[in-house]
Amino acid sequence: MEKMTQDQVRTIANMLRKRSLWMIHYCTGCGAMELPPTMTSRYDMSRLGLAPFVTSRQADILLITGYLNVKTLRRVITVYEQMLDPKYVIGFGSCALNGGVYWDSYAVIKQLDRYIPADLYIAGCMPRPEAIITAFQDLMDLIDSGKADGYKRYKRDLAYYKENQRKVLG
Amino acid sequence: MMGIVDKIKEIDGTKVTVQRENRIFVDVEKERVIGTLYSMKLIGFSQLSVLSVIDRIADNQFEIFYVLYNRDEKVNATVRVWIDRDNPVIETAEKIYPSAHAWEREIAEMFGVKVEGNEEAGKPFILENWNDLPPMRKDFDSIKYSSEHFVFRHSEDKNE
Amino acid sequence: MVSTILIAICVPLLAFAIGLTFIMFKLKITARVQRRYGPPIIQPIYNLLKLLLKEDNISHGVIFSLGPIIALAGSILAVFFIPIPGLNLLTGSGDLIALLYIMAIGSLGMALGAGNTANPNASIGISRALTLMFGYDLPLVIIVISVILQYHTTNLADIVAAQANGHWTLWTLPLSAIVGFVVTYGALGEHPFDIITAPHEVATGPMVEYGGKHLGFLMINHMFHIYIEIALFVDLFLGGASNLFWFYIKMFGVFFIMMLCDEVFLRFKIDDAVRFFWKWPTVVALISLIIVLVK
Amino acid sequence: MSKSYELFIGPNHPGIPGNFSVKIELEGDTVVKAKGDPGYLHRAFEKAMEGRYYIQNLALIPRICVPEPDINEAAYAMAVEDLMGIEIPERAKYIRTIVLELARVANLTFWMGSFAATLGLYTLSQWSFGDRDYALDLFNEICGARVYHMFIWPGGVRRDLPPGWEDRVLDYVKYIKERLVDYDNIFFKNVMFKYRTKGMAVVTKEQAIEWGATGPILKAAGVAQDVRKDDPYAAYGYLDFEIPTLTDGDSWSRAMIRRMELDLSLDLIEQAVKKMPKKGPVCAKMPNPLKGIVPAGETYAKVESARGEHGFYMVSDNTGKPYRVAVRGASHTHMFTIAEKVLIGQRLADVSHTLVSLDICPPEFDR
Amino acid sequence: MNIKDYENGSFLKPLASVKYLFKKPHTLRYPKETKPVPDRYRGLHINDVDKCIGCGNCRDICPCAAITMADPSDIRPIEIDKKGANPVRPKIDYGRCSFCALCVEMCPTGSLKMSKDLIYTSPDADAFVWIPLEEQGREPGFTQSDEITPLMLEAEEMEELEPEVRLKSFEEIVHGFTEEQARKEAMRCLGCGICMQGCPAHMKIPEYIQAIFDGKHDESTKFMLEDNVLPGICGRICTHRCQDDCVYQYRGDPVHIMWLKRFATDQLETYKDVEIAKMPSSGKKVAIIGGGPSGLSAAYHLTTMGHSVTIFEQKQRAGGALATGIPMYRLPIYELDKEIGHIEDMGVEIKLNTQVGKDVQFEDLLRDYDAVYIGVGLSYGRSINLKGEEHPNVVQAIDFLREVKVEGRRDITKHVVVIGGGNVAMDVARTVARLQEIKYGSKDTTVQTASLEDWDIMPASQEEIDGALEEKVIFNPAWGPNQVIFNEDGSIKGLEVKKVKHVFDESGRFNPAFYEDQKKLLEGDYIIESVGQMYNFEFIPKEMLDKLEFTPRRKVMVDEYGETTLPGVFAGGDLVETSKGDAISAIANGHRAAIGIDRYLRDKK
Repeated sequence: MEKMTQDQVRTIANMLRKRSLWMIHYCTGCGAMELPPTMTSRYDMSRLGLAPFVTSRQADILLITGYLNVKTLRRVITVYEQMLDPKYVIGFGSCALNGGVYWDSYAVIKQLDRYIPADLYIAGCMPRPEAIITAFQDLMDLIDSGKADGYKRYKRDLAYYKENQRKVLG
Repeated sequence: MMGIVDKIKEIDGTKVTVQRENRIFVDVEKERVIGTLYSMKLIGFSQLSVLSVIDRIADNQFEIFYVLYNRDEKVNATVRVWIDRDNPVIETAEKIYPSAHAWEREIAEMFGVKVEGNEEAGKPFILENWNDLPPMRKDFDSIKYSSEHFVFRHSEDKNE
Repeated sequence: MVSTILIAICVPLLAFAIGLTFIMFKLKITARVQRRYGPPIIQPIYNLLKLLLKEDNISHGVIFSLGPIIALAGSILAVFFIPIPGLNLLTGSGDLIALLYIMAIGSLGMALGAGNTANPNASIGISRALTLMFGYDLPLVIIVISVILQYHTTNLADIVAAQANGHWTLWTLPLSAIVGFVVTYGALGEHPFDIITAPHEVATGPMVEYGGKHLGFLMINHMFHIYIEIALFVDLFLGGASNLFWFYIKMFGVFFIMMLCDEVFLRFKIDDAVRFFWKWPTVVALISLIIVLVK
Repeated sequence: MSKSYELFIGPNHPGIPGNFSVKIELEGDTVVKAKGDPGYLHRAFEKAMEGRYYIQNLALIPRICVPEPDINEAAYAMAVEDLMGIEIPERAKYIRTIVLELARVANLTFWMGSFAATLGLYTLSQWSFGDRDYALDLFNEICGARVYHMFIWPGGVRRDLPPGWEDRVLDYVKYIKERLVDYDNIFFKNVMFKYRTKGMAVVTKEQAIEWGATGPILKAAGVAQDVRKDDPYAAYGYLDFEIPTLTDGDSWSRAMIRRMELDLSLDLIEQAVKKMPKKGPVCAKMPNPLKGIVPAGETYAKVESARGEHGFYMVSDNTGKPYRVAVRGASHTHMFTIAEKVLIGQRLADVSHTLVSLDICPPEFDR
Repeated sequence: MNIKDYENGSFLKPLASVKYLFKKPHTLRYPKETKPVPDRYRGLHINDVDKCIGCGNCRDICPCAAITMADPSDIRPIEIDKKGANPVRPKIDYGRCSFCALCVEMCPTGSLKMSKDLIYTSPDADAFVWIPLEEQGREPGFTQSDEITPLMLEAEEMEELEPEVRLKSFEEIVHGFTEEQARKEAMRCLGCGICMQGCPAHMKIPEYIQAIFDGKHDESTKFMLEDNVLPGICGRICTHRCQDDCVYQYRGDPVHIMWLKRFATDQLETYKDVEIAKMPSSGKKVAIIGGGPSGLSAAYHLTTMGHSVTIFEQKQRAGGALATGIPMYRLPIYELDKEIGHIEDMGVEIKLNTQVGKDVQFEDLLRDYDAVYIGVGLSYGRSINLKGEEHPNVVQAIDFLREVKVEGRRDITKHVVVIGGGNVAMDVARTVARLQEIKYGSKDTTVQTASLEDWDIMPASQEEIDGALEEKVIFNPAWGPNQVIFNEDGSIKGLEVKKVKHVFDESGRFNPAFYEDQKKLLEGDYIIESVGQMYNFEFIPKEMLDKLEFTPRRKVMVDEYGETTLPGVFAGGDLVETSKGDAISAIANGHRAAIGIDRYLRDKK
């Protein structure tokens, strides 16, 4: 019985969470260039309950907009750890997946999910606003079904993530 | 334009090449570079557009170039100086061109060029916790470094 | 007794509901002026519930966590001092003066909590909030005095009653009303007075370290805040209302005009804002005061 | 308050244009020291370009400056053409001009939105980002991408214009002109705008010249220097225009210069569409990209970006890949030489809008 | 605009913007509303895998190393042994792709396109790599254009002698590239190596073309000699099957690989300076019967492998058909001397005028040498048992060509009929045309050919046919020879031919059928039969010949290393070659046999 209620609470919570996603206003890479159109009047992602927020404490989604430089990675990890559970990460474009056009660069990390868990990826370089909105909707579905559990994975596999982080950040 | 070429030629120790309309190359010796830049500024080259380095690894030299712009004559002149790659030391130009300060910080970091007189050159600028060769040098292998430090996805079916 | 408890529960709920609807309208109005559709109308409820359902909370000590609660408590207390048609609870002689003091608790509570973080943005935000309060308090006090002098009472309910039959303070003391509007506007922290939270300057200022439930409390506090400020203005200058409907309409009218201004103005700098408040509103308020005295 | 304290503006801060950080030291509310901390967007472009064929770099160069990618493509293409001694077809020149000016319009509307946002006017950012989007749609039509166009390439442009595109560009110009009336009303003629920016962050004429400023900073200080006029590239030599200047060198003047440049760009687009040859080749014959070598040499190609002089210094060693490419972004000097000096004495509230008013574009100096 | 209007701020003007409260927003309510995707949109890839040839140009141009070539068979089966194609297709990693569409621009077949679809999300990071197919149902967006392409579609023009000029002598027709032309042509090569499959010898074509482009002709020649001992000759007379496979054929002109080869070797007086790796002497001896291209090839490669080799050549000149059959205007004799000289320099002993079976016995060779290679080729003309062919003015093409080239024959009659439609027939016809021009000044002379095959299936290469047509050779395609018609005085009146119904039957076998009622007379007083050649194994003793097995098509049966059913006896060249029977095939299987002999010798130890 108690389990039931917990599940119901979780379902309701997820339903609410997906309707109010606040993204942190942090442009880590060039994919952030398609965010202003998405945020503003032409595509207006607030229709979906999304809003840009300023500080890591307030935000629910971290957008890794493209490539992650090692120097930025350090800040991104801090930001990610500052965010409150539940929190979600979307990797934008090619670079977050496998280094993208900067595959041979000494400064850019190649796989986002070795350092912080990503819940969703979007193809494209850079993804256009339609794709971003689709991604947000997909993320909502994932949240609804409880599959967006990156923050749980981060807690569970903390040693793995920390080891990888230490390897690049020194 | 030819007037300004003659003026540059009057500066001691310069070798002037005219590439095309509005583009001049001025080669100088390492000892004379600051003096030349100073004289160049006096004859109207008041803007420093770029200051950077070419790694001439085959000659074991660094070519440092200063792209200057003369607003009145609308001429770009590139002052080039070759320095020893094993002991890359150059005097700062920040007293003449304040914008050289940041460019010098960059070349100090990216090529390991020592800039005498620029206090901040050599301090971390763009890179953070860098402990390898200066990355823009030709003998620094970016792909090797990447594969050592990062993991490629699906690397098994790529020949990189 | 039962009715008193009922009222004690209902009044804050009512205030909260009114504040909530205003936030809802604000999002829509903003969106429309900005040529977009904006979020669903009940978005603020989602936001609020989501914040309250956040799984973990970061605290920087007890005071940090207490801050939002103090602020919220202060606001709820203030709600009781404002006469709502049919529901007068803590009204009595001198309640206007008490209200002015209690209204400061919200800001102070936030200051208390935010001051406990190491984040400089929060401290800057707090110092801005207090400075701004200093700024608008001067004209506010002057116009409140002029209203008190006008009606010879410090009881808000009496002031409302005195304005019955269309004898609104707005008509009798137009200058004070205008200043009152500006001050209320400033107290709401909308453009050009959104100095406290200015994202591009201090990254939401006092709220910078707050997240989850704390932020949720601050949001509720903000809804109460909107209610208190506008309700006070309506009671002081627009003659209150005989029933809830008209009360709401009047409040909404005030809020609507404020929102329109919000969309088209740039942000003041804090010293400019204070200078502004101490300049024209104060002068005008003083003139109004003199008029009252002379009358 | 005499004790000073440090504050990081950025990288995770809405007041910073992009992923970049400025460390400021405050005494009370006043900045006493500012230091830029770049490198958050460092991707090693110059290194990567050395390892790729000339044509492969097409994928890299637009990413150097994200809000206005076309200037990179143009400067890069001009550098390669200069080294190879190629003259591009007439029509290609005009197409380049239109594309570059359209990109400038997009960038300036984007800039307006950011600038208004730092001053607290979010309505204009909502409007102008939305209006910029129509320009991106136009780019989408000519080259199939909204942001990274990769349209201008060595030899000319990649495709001829699609049918009816010129008319749609003219429609867009007309639309923006109508919108500008609203922009003026809400922002440029707003009393608060004047109040916030007049006399702020002044760069005088002497300072601008001494510090090596280019672009709007220099024009706002009263020097009419513009690569489009001084060293005409693309079809600018065939067009008739004047470089706008103001004298005060403050934040207001810089904003107004950009506002005037927007008018100028719209005018240039109209002129170029009118004068453009209606038919003809748009790309010169180029060698096989996998084998084609560029003769050894050094060159400096520059274009006028919305921020100032944008240049590529290219060295070729007679192979298929560039030996060295050095990128000169206008923001480099504007940030590390000018902003660091200008910020001193500013109030905290003005830091953000000063940075945007100097139009700092971090990817340009991080590269 | 007037700056004065802006000098004074206004308080009320901003409020005008409130009007938008009552206007319709311009938001595009995606996904409820969409806007059209333009035709040139660069989205996810589409690849027509049937059209694609797996050349890998997309992989080479990709700035992001996003493309790998993968076997698509488990997703979508493709035709594995398609001619001029690799059985792999591009597989794209969208964790790399930058959507620059350079791969599309560089695709030589036009199979790769970008689609209008760029909306793809997945929580699985591994789900971003796939082989693009048309079946994935994406709408095409960015495609290549024929006007603007980074590919150099047009080949360099090769200068040739004008027909009027070239008929006057046996001077070489083609001049060869100039340095600049060769460089430009070499620049066109994309280095994909699809052509290597087409080449029977699998020459390292991309490498040697790159070396030509770099101006390193000796390096280029070194690459050629690794697989082909007669590059200069092949640079002139090769059937260049590599060019048929060149990926440029789909959108433009193939690279002139053959002429590039010729250019590179022409730059070298001798190959002495070319560095060739030679293994230490093994002490083994190999006898090679026949000094034709396959024998020379086997000899050369065996020498580099450290064996000592002796060639037994029946004629007074090594080179086989190259020396005797191919007319001077196509292959000057000095080129042959240069290349054979190089082979001799490498240490190959060539015994001329030594006929096996007469001067030396085959058994002795088997005894004295560790291995024997038979490369005697098809050195005898094949007769078609034409009625009246015993007449002295009916000759075999192979004899005619030898007489002209080696013995310097210059006499010819005024009207000549050539039977056959192959390259040899073209050689004959064009040689005849020259002889007639030299002797009669082309007045009242005719040379005509009669071939079973119609234009579309004529075995001769198109260049040869074109050349012959330019030289006023009259063709009678799809007319099969019936009989020779004689005048009363016993001289030849002409050749009677009949219309061909079909050459191959339904099952694709050679089985010509004729319309017996359609006949015509090709007037001529001299008939040259050029319908094929055959071998002669008289030198092999009967008991051994019985042991030698043949394929159903009467070729010597060999294993993959060229070894016949007789142990220690290898064969190559036209004896085993079932396809066109050109020089490059002979060279290729000579090389193959050399490898086989080397293995055989090492195993024998």
